[in-house]
Amino acid sequence: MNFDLTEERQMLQDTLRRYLRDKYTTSVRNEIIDSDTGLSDSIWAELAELGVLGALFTEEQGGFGGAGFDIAVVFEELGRAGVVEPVLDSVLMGGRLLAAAGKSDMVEEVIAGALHLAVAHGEPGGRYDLDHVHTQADGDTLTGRKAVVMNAEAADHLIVSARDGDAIGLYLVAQGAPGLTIQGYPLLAGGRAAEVTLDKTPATPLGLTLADYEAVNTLALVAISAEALGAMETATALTKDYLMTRKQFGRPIGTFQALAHRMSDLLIELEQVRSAVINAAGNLEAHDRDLHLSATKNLIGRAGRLVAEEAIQMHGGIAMTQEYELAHIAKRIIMADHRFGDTDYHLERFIALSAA
Amino acid sequence: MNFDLTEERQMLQDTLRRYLRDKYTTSVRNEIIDSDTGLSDSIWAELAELGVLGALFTEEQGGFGGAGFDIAVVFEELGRAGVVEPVLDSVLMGGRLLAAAGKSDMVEEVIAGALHLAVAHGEPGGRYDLDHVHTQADGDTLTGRKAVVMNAEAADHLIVSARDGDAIGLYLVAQGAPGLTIQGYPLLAGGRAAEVTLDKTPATPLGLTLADYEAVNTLALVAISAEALGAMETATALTKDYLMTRKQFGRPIGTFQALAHRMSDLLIELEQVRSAVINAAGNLEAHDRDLHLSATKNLIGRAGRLVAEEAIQMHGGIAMTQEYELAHIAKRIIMADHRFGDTDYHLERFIALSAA
Amino acid sequence: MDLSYTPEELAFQDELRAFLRDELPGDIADKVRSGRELDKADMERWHAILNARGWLAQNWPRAFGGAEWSAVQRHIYDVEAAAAHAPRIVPFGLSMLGPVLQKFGSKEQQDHWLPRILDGSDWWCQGYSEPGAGSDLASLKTKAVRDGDHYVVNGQKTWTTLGQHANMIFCLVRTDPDVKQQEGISFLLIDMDSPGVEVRPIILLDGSPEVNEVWFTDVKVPVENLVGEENKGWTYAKYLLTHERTGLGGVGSSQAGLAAVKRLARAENHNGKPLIQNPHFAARVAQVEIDMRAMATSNLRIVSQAAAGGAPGLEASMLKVKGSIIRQEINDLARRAVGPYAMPFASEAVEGANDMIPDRLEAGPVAAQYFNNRKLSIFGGSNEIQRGIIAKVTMGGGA
Amino acid sequence: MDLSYTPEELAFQDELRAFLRDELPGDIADKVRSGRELDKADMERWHAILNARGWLAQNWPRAFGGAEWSAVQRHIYDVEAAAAHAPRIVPFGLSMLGPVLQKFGSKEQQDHWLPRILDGSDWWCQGYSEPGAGSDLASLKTKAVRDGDHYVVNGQKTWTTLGQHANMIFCLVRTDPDVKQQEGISFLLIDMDSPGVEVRPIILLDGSPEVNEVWFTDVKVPVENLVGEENKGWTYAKYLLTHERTGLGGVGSSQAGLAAVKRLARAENHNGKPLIQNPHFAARVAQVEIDMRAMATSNLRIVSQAAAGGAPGLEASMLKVKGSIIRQEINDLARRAVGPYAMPFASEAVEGANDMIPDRLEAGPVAAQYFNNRKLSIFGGSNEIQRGIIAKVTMGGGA
Repeated sequence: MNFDLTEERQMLQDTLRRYLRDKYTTSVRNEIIDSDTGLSDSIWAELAELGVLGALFTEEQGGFGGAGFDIAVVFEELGRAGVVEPVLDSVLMGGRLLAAAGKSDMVEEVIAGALHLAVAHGEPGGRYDLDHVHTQADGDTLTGRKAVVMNAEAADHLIVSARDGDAIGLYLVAQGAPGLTIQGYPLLAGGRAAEVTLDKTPATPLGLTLADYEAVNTLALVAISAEALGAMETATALTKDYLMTRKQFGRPIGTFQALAHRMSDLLIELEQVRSAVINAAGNLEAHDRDLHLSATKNLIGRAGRLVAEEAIQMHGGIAMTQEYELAHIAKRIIMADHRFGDTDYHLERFIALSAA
Repeated sequence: MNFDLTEERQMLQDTLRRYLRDKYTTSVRNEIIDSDTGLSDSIWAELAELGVLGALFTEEQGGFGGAGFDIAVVFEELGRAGVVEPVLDSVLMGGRLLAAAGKSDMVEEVIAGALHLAVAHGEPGGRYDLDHVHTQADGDTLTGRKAVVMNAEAADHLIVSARDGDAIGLYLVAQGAPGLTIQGYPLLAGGRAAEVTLDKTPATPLGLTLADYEAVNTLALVAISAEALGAMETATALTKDYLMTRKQFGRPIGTFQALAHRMSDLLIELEQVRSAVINAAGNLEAHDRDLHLSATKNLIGRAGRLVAEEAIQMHGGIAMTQEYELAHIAKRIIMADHRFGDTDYHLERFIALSAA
Repeated sequence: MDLSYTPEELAFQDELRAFLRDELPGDIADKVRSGRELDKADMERWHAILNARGWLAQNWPRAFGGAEWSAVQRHIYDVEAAAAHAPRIVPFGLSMLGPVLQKFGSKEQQDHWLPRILDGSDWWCQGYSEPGAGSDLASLKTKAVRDGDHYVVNGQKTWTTLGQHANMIFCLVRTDPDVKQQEGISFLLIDMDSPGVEVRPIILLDGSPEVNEVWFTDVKVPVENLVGEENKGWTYAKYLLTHERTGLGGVGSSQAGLAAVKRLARAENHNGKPLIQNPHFAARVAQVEIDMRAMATSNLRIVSQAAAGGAPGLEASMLKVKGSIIRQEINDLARRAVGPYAMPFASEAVEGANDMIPDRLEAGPVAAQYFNNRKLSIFGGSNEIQRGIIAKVTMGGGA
Repeated sequence: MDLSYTPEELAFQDELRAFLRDELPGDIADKVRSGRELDKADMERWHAILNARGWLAQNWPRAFGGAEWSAVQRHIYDVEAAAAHAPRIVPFGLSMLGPVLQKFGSKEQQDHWLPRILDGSDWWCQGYSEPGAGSDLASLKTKAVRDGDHYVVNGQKTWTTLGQHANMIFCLVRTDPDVKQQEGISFLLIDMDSPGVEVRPIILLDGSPEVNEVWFTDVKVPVENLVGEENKGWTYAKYLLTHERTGLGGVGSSQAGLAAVKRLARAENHNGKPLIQNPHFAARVAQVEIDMRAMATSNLRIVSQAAAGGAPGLEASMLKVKGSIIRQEINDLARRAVGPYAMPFASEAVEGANDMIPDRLEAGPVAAQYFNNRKLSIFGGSNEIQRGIIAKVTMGGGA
């Protein structure tokens, strides 16, 4: 056993943290959130340049990382800074699916920041179930509806799951293809998604199955968990600072026992979350991988709610205002529960896998 | 709507509270707990004399109460004082079953404190399920095993449930009857129970069915809930006193914010419990009676655990010692969860009844 | 004790249900049900309908044009109105200022202001909180200096709910800076159209423009707008707070919210079954419902006690804490219920997009409400303040 | 990072499992599994078996006869020993006094006392807490006055775990009453057979005679029993506390406890199915298991950090709090699992009765353990003390 980051990952973490601290300020982010596209092209280009996108791929795939801990390091930092750019969906999920399909040219473009992707899998009424796919593949066209598709508007291509008879396969659909309708909307925690309808829309089979999607979904679980960890680090740090700065009766409110003890509880939960993310990232190759992933996501759902709610509560009114950093971070934490299965979904899965 | 106690109940409450405060001190109780019988005959006689036992029966049955709020008033006070005498099992359950069977002579004796009963219904492996009865009735004898039968050793008669074909009926078995074995043991929270085996033991049918048992079980739910409320009142009062008395750094520890706020949370839960007991006692005749009872027992299970654990924790070491009043009271609170269905049992029942 | 309604109370309930069925405008109820924002006209319309029936000022004495309902009647209204998706009555004039004027205002003030609250001539807002003062009203800094027949007011109020709609504000102002903190405070009625009053919106974390900052720069206020005596404002404020707290359990709103959660969870499917049948989700729903049932009884007990003249300070604080926790838990269940559809940012601005998302529209902006309702445990005396009060009242000292 | 065991670690695990299978006496394991009380001879027997293998003093340097295991090795032992129902190693001599003597004791003290810990000649107990001092060691009052070649000790210690078995006690005593609280304290080794030492049992709420009061009346202690320098005892105590806290997460004990809960819940039936399949019970089990898995990783991280020379003060406090909560939650699950059979008072005294209750015997005294283990968050620095430490370290000030 060994709990140290490799030198490369340590460097990646330092670089990314410094970059985001300097460039991705609250006001910059608020402008991005309010913009029509919901993302910044220049930030995107710089993330590519810093090697952040490449770190999400193996050397074989044209990157220089791609393991669980590479993903964890990147997303923890993105989470810490409350980054709204769709690295998770466009690069990690989209890119790794294309890599699995052997589309190395496109992967190269993704890593260079030159190609945007969207993964259109979930459908209305499907909640978090991975096999709820009613979109139909008929020869080389798709017909159906996809729900809350992240980054659909900005994507050059959509990777769409569809059913051909009993089999679920993945298909590539170009932006602007006939019969493709994208109705976009902003998200509560920043960024944009869309309802996507396909009506006999031309599509290219990627030769991938639901199992390939599931494999990438496990990476996404590590990513969203690490992102939530990063956001919780910021939430606790902001709260700690606030308690040490804000005074009542002439002393910092953090010296009042009730708040001090509740702050301690948040820090304890943060340690738990940190360990949970390590368990997820470090067990991607283990035989009981899914058990670890569900354990992690469940714990993060519970701890995340506690941290977000307590951070707001201990701040008081200021945290209720949109312009304050914590407001955004708290929304990122809570909304992470709505991706790739929520607290109860993973509790059930953990129970089922434990019994198996 | 009206939330005032009637004058009679107010008097009953005052009398019983005063009596127990004066007579049922910690040291008296500890002696009772350590005694071979686990109960005090003189206390029992005085409870009868004060009319406490009679208050659990309707006028028709030879008492002068018997409604939900009569039961609640009595058991709240017994709970407050941590009384270990088996009023619930011997008088309320046993007596009301005999009343339902029309055995008015015996009921009279019960009210007078002259007759002890035990209700032998639960069986090993049956947990809280009411219809888990494997004891067999064969003609006028019973054969089977009953689990954790309260007051079995002291009882003059046992009321035993048994199965005759598909029907479950109740039978009267005399103490000392042939084939009756009573293996007694003390209980963690005071009092005694026993494992009871019947081997072709002579028994008299009472003409009562499982439905009659269930009816008395609803009264028992009100009683145990009120008892837990009373115990929680004592637990919070002891904790409040301790926090106001015990000093650190020259001031009462209750003035430290963390403990003050946690104390407030206990008082809030106590209000909830008080209301829950009112809901149970006041809805015994309502069409959704069982929904109310399960709601109450579930809430009491959750609040009881919080109150017992927090009361001990806020006291610190002293509460860990057997001789301190809170130790006994905390045990009574937690052990109430193990009677007539625990927190989860009633959660499930509430869900089932809500869906119905 | 008797938990059942009397025949009179049952008749009242019937009457109320009929009224809500016949008189509550469908478009307003739809907005409330789906969690969309009500505009000023919606709220004024509903107030006018209630006022026409004499049911707007439910806790006011009949002498002032009120309905003078009993505690149980108000409870019944609370539950029935919420179940019918009626808007909440805007409390500032009716529940807050009204009782203060009735108890401490002059005859002239009562005659002038009370009818204007009822007929909607004035929209009141509350000027209590100040930046940096948190829930600690005694440390407020907004100054009013007497100058002939008027006061000159300078300072800033914050967290002023719905201040953007108001033409009048009742304020706590400091009229004597030299005395102990809680003394030297006065209760002043200020016309928001006066020169020097500026309202700036604060956008809350869910994007809603619900609260405001109100700035006062040399604002002239006629002395006849002083309520009661100068420097006695703290007494009136305390009276108001006690009054305001009655019913803070939010029983009606919790019940309606829980019913909405159940509707959502019946419509959602998980593993081929309605979500409401999922044992984990059902357990969450059941536990909060059980807590709510007890809290509702506490609420009734406390309200009847208050009606009988008891001082509900302690119990009101308990109710506020428990009530806010329950409502927030219900909000949390609602966001869980809708799954990934909790993520879209639903607001008037994206109504067009919402039309694309039928499931989402049914859901309403549940995640936004979840965040917005974090305020329940922060504004109006945070739960920490309430716990401090409970500790202080029961143990003395403790804070 | 790498979460998998190395081949060497796996080999160690195999070796350990074989040892436990072959050497752990069945009667002792049975007692541990069923939660019955171990007597002194049981514990001494197990110590001797471990010592024969050289595995008793796991964290001691080899120079002192220790096993000098790595953090991961100690973790593996913790888990395997608990799973095999081995008794806990009594910590007072081995984990507490040993390291202090090794760091601060004289050569003579090391040569004399350390071998006696290993071979079981001495049973040590700890004399820290005093009545009224709570977890606040700095305010202790037991006095030691130098008188020629010995100290005269007067005072009282309390919560002395297993003191009834001990022949030696290490004590913090006040040797200089005139200096600041934490100075003027010395670390003294006292023979419990000395005249003037009296041990009185404290019965805990579950009926167990586990802790004691120890009274000192004019007890003469030779000066050579002073560890390190006079008035520097506080430094040694802090060192010991840090050492003591390592591994306080109680991972092995939690894992074994959870396994026991699962066994019980598989045997119990509810609605015709094993209780473990009940979704509500399963959810409780799953959540605590998930928390435990994260805590186990925290434990390893912190232990390896400590091994690498990091100071684990803050993290040890976090671990103690979380570890105690998890273990208490497991105890709570156990009492729920057995249903009505949680009620009997199971102890040696009623062993006869227990034989009548087969289900109960399998269950062990789970409710008694539930109550007994409330101590985990109280003794050894309460969770409140730990939270204060965490706040102080991270925010400064706060307590």
